[in-house]
Amino acid sequence: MSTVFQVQNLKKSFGGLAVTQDVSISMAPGDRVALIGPNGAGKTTFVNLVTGHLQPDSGKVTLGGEDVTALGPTRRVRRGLVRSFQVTRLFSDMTPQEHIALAVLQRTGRSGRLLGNFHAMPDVMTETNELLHTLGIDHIATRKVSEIAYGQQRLLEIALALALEPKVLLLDEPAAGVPQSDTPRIEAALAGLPADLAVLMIEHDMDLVFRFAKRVVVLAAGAIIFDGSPEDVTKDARVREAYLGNYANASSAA
Amino acid sequence: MASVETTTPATKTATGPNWLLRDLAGIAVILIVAAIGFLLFPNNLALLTRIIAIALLVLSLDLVTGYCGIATLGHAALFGAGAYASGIAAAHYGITDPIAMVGVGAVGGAVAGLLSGAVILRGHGLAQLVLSIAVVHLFHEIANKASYWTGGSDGLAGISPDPVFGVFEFDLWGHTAYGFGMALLVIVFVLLRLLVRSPFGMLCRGIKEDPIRVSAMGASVQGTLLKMYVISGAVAGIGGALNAISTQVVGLDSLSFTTSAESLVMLVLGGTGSLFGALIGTVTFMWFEDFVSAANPFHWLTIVGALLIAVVLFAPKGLYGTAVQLLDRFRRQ
Amino acid sequence: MQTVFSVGTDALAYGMVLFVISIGLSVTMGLMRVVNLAHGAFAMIGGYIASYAAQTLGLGYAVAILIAVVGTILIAIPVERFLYRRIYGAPELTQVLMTIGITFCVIGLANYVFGPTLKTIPLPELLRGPVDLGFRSIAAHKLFAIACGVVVAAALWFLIEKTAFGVKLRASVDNAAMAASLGVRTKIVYAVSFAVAVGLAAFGGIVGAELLPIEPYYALRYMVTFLVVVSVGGAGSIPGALLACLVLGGIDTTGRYLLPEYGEFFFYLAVIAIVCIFPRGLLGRKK
Amino acid sequence: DTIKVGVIGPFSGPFAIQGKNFKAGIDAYMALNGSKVGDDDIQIVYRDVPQADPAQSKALAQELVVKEGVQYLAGFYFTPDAMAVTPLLKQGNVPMVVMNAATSAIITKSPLIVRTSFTTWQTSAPMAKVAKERGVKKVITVVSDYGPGVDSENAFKATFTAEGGEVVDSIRMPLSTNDFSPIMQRVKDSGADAVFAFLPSGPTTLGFVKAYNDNGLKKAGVQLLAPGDLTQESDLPALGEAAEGMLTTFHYAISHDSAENKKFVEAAHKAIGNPAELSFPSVGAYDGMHVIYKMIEATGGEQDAQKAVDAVKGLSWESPRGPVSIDPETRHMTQNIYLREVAKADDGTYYNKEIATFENQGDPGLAEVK
Amino acid sequence: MPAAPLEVTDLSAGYGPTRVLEGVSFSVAAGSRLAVLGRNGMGKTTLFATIAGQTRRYGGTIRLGDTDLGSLESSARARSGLGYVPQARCIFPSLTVEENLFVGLKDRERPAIEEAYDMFPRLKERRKNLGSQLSGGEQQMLSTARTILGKPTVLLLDEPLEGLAPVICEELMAAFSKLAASGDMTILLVEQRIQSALDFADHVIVLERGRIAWSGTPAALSADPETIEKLLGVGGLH
Ligand SMILES: Nc1ncnc2c1ncn2[C@@H]1O[C@H](COP(=O)(O)OP(=O)(O)OP(=O)(O)O)[C@@H](O)[C@H]1O
Ligand SMILES: Nc1ncnc2c1ncn2[C@@H]1O[C@H](COP(=O)(O)OP(=O)(O)OP(=O)(O)O)[C@@H](O)[C@H]1O
Ligand SMILES: [Mg+2]
Ligand SMILES: [Mg+2]
Repeated sequence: MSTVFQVQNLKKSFGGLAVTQDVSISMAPGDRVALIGPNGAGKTTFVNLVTGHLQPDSGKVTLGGEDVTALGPTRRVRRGLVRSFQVTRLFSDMTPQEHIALAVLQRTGRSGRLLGNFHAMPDVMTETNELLHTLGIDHIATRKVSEIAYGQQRLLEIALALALEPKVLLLDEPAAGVPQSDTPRIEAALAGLPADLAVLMIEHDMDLVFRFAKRVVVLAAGAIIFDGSPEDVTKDARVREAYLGNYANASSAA
Repeated sequence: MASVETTTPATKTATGPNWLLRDLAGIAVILIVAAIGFLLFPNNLALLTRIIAIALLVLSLDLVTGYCGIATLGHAALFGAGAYASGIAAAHYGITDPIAMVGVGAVGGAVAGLLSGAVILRGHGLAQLVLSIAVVHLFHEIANKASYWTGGSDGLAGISPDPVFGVFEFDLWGHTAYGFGMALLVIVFVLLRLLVRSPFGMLCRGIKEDPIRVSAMGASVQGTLLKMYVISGAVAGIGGALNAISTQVVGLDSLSFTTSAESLVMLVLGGTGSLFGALIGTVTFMWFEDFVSAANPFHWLTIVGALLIAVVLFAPKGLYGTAVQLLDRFRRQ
Repeated sequence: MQTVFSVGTDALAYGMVLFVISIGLSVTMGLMRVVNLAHGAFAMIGGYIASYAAQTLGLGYAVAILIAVVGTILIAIPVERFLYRRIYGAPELTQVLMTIGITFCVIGLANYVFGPTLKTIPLPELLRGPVDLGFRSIAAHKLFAIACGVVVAAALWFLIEKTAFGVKLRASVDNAAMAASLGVRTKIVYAVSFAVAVGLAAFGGIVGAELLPIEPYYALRYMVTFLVVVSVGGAGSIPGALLACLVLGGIDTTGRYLLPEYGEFFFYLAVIAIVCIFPRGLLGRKK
Repeated sequence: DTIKVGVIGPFSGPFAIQGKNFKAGIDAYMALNGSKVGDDDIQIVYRDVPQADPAQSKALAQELVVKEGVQYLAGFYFTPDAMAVTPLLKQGNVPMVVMNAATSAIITKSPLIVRTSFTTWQTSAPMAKVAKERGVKKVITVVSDYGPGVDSENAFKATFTAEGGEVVDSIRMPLSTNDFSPIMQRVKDSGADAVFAFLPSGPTTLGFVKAYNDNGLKKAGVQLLAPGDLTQESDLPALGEAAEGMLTTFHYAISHDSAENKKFVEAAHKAIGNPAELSFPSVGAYDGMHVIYKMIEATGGEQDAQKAVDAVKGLSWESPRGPVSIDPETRHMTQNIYLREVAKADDGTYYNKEIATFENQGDPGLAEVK
Repeated sequence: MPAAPLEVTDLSAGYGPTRVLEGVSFSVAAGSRLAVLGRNGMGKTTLFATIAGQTRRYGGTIRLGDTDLGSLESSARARSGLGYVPQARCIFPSLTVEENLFVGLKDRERPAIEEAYDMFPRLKERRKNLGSQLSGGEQQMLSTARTILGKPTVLLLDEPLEGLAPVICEELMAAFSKLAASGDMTILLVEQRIQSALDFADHVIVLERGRIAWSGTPAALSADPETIEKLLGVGGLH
């Protein structure tokens, strides 16, 4: 199995607190991995470390065979490692359309242009509108982001990540704040992703996790305590105790 | 702060002609105001020309402050660099063609933009503000020390620009200077309109709101900002050159903290994040200052202070920003 | 060696004077997040009142200080109520505009009321004249300023870090709406903090008047200095401001001693260097 | 007819007091001599340039000439502001009467300039002679690092060395210096017998003189010598006893004992409101008005700049500061320079007491420019 | 202090020119539990924020027991017994965990903070950390604990389970039930996980474009898949 993304022996501590202890994960193209674990287990920190927003104490991150540990976050994004944020980070004064267009322009190397306007670039407009449509937020495409509801912002956050056409996509609680009625939209968007894209998703909504993931990794207190199939995870006693609680009973019964 | 004009309904549905129309209308307004100024105050063109020069400075400040969110109290460094560059070119090297002088000013400003940008962009928030102050003071000190080149605190004199196109002399009445300045302003304004709507302009606005998000999109925040700083420097430099050409002297004040702070006040007064706001702020502030300081040269500062307070109380988004907001609300109802 | 001590003493004294004058700004700017360019204006008002009380009314130094601090706070209350309250939480630049406007008004009024001459606050006999330190002599009022600096720093640090009021203030600044929803009377908290800041400004204006004399343009003349000191220290951090004052005072003083011609260069290069190494100021609060 | 005189000066901002003195001098002159010359009413139009800002100064001068139609330009506290306007004079056919700006070179920029104030060279050079006479051998100079400061340093140095004295060190300090202790430390370490200082009048002089005392220099007997800018009368109440005994050379002291001056001071006090605010720029303005009145008389109210200037070349009269004349060659004022000492008056206030006179001094600085 | 009843009549509210809520009326008896449901952007958060005094009220009244909240500032509302846990968490980022909790104490003594640590032991471990350094879930815990410490008589919870691990969710819902059962608190809950909300509440209202579109008991809603489909957009409950 080829790996597109590999993390080896990643370590990080804040002061005395070891938040990430010797974590290693590798992903192949087309992987669908869910990263779960109790609150404060270090999931977001893990994402911050591999994307370069935080500097690890030690360890190595390789992307498509290239060691990217020394690169800054921007370079990693350009090499196809894209993330979404757990708490939305959007430009409150801009519209969803502008968000996506900007991402598309950036990806296609046109974001530095001093002249021209994306409205006049048919390819950008088409792609932008399609993406907004896929996530069902085209009706608010030209409202200011500060005026749209949180759930819609979450969808935009995902659309933004997708617009960058990543090779490896890290989604940090993409469905948090998205109402049940809209989770199918997210799932649909995820299902429609290119087959060779590797996706790692952090999520506390177990229904979504089990529908999405082909592999589940459980992080607890900064260390991986489980890496295996969704079927096995509910049977693991440690995971049940630390994280799943009664959910495991409910769904294994189902 | 709101980058107002980009969120009005007009751009929401804009696909091209709509904003083109708005731009043409905007330029028409500028030209009409310019003509009115010329007709109403034919004897005060020196002031109007000075307003144009400062307007260029404020526009350039708007590029970094309004569109990129960089707080700076040191922008006069770029303006002064342009002024000294063109002044020195004229006084020491005999480059006295006004258009060439503007070119030299733009280059000088851009270089100063690169230097000060490289320093200022290393800080955030207040630290950034302080870096900008430090930069303008350093520029000021250097100009003061290099008195062989700059005339030090006595000012750089001996700048006598040639007639524009070899035809239009710079006269006592200031007709030529005014026309020349107006032409520069319109050209710069059109270019900046295109710039702020370009993908690059959009990227800058994104950085202003959330640089981390922008870098997560794979764009280089520092690089983009530095680029904007250089562009801004060129614009400020053109303003400085215009000032040097029209007044034929360059003083240390053109690189001073005071000028920087005043230009920031003008920008905020008009409304950040929109080019019209920058123009309106400059014209309002300078005209008002000239008016009250002529009416009462001794205590006018109080009145200007009161104006600033009133603007914050009654037009918190600046004159232009608030006007647009009111218009918007009016339209919706 | 003698010289090193001597310059060191000057640096300490200058740094402490800077500290006393600018610490109030650290409260408004760092804790209340108001870029209060009118800080110097309040310091100046304090100076004028003290000068009036001591010079014209012939009251004692301590009484003059008290009257000036209280008087400045009284003047500041309506200003807070009607002007500052409108800019809490507003964008920085709006705050800049408003506080510059206030500064202009205060300058104009001071010029009108007191005229453009320098005002002094006569020192009591005890603080007048040089004190012999053995290796050199130093002005007694500078020693007084050093003492004031130490006391103010300690008291303020305690107030902000250790008292319930300090916690509520910091909470209100982080998120006023949420703090209110938890029952914090944010308006009162703000008003009190503002009063403290203004009182400190007035106090600093008086204690520092020997070095930065009171005149109408005071409010703008030293604005940059205050701003720089507070930001280099890290706005809102009392120890940071103290450290910054000592470091910058030291650099400034040494620079002036060794190469006075390039004094400004040293100072601002140091500022740039410090800010580049500590982008949030020496001891800036993490965000 | 109404003849307008445009006056540019710092009427607000940090130097407001100097602008106020301009106005007081002008008002005093007009109060004593009427606001009419022949049949013409004289009207003053003030324009404010708060700090040295040549571009602003030029724009305002242009406005004054073109819009207000002034026939005379006057005022100018700062050199760059005056310099910036010089190219306009010929075009606009207006003479310029400099009431303060004190750099020697200004006068060379146009033949239409007359100066009724002083130059830094003029007021600084005599101090070197004083130092020599008083047996001072080694001097350290300390000046603010800008045009006038440098002028003052050069003037003193040139004269003092010519007199055979030694300048052991020259310090130029930034204008923004607040704390002068380290400078005083340098002075102490230099081993000089006296320190010659130049700072622009205003708040910093206070800190400087206090630091001089506090650092024990006064006690050690190191003389403080300076041109009169340091002990401007409006700063004296603040300087107080700290400045007592300080020696300065200058062209004018409010205390000057003459009938002419009494008349002037009385009128000027009335004009300025608060007597404590009166100081030297007022006399420059007063004499400037005298020159302008003479010019108007000579031209009969017609606008003829060259004729006006020619008319006052060689003019001499009794000014409040003493006998003065306009040098026909340089168009600068030839005047007495006085050695003064800060002394305590009977009512407890401090004043500049004239103790010696250097008569009929020209501007030695002009030689340096040429 | 015993729980208080909350009564909202004809409430309308919004942001500037945008009206979000229109004529919303409902009442909650002292000690009972109300679930507020509705799709994305239907005004649930706005409703709570308006009750807490953070959003502009255009008209209508809000009564908490005998107090008319409408005219009070939000700090006074909090003091008369209203507790609000906002959807956006609103941690004070530059305060430590302990200081965050301290603000929530209102006038209670400092040792009471231990109650919060009992509820969320995780917070105790991170007590010296700054709010901004907490993980998402930890922030959610802190936000909830902070408000509960003030012993409100009416508690507004806006999606308190978001971002929490399943185990914690269960524990938390149990804790809420216990609080309500103790008779000390009236609880209003917005929650996306409809099932959890229905299990918890004894009354439900559903918002649709700023108006109450349905109101009744959880059992009645569960039994009415059509309404669920129409108003909540979910094809039945699992
Ligand atoms: N600050 C604001 N300015 C203008 N409109 C706003 C603002 N905040 C929210 N809105 C609008 O008000 C409506 C209701 O928003 P609200 O946040 O109350 O919805 P909600 O039901 O809580 O949704 P969610 O399930 O996403 O939390 C939305 O249509 C939104 O666009
Ligand atoms: N800058 C920091 N300084 C100190 N501690 C930190 C910092 N950032 C994170 N932590 C701590 O590290 C731990 C892991 O945080 P992280 O955000 O990675 O958790 P998480 O697994 O994403 O949890 P959640 O599911 O709640 O989002 C938390 O306990 C947090 O308090
Ligand atoms: Mg997380
Ligand atoms: Mg909500």
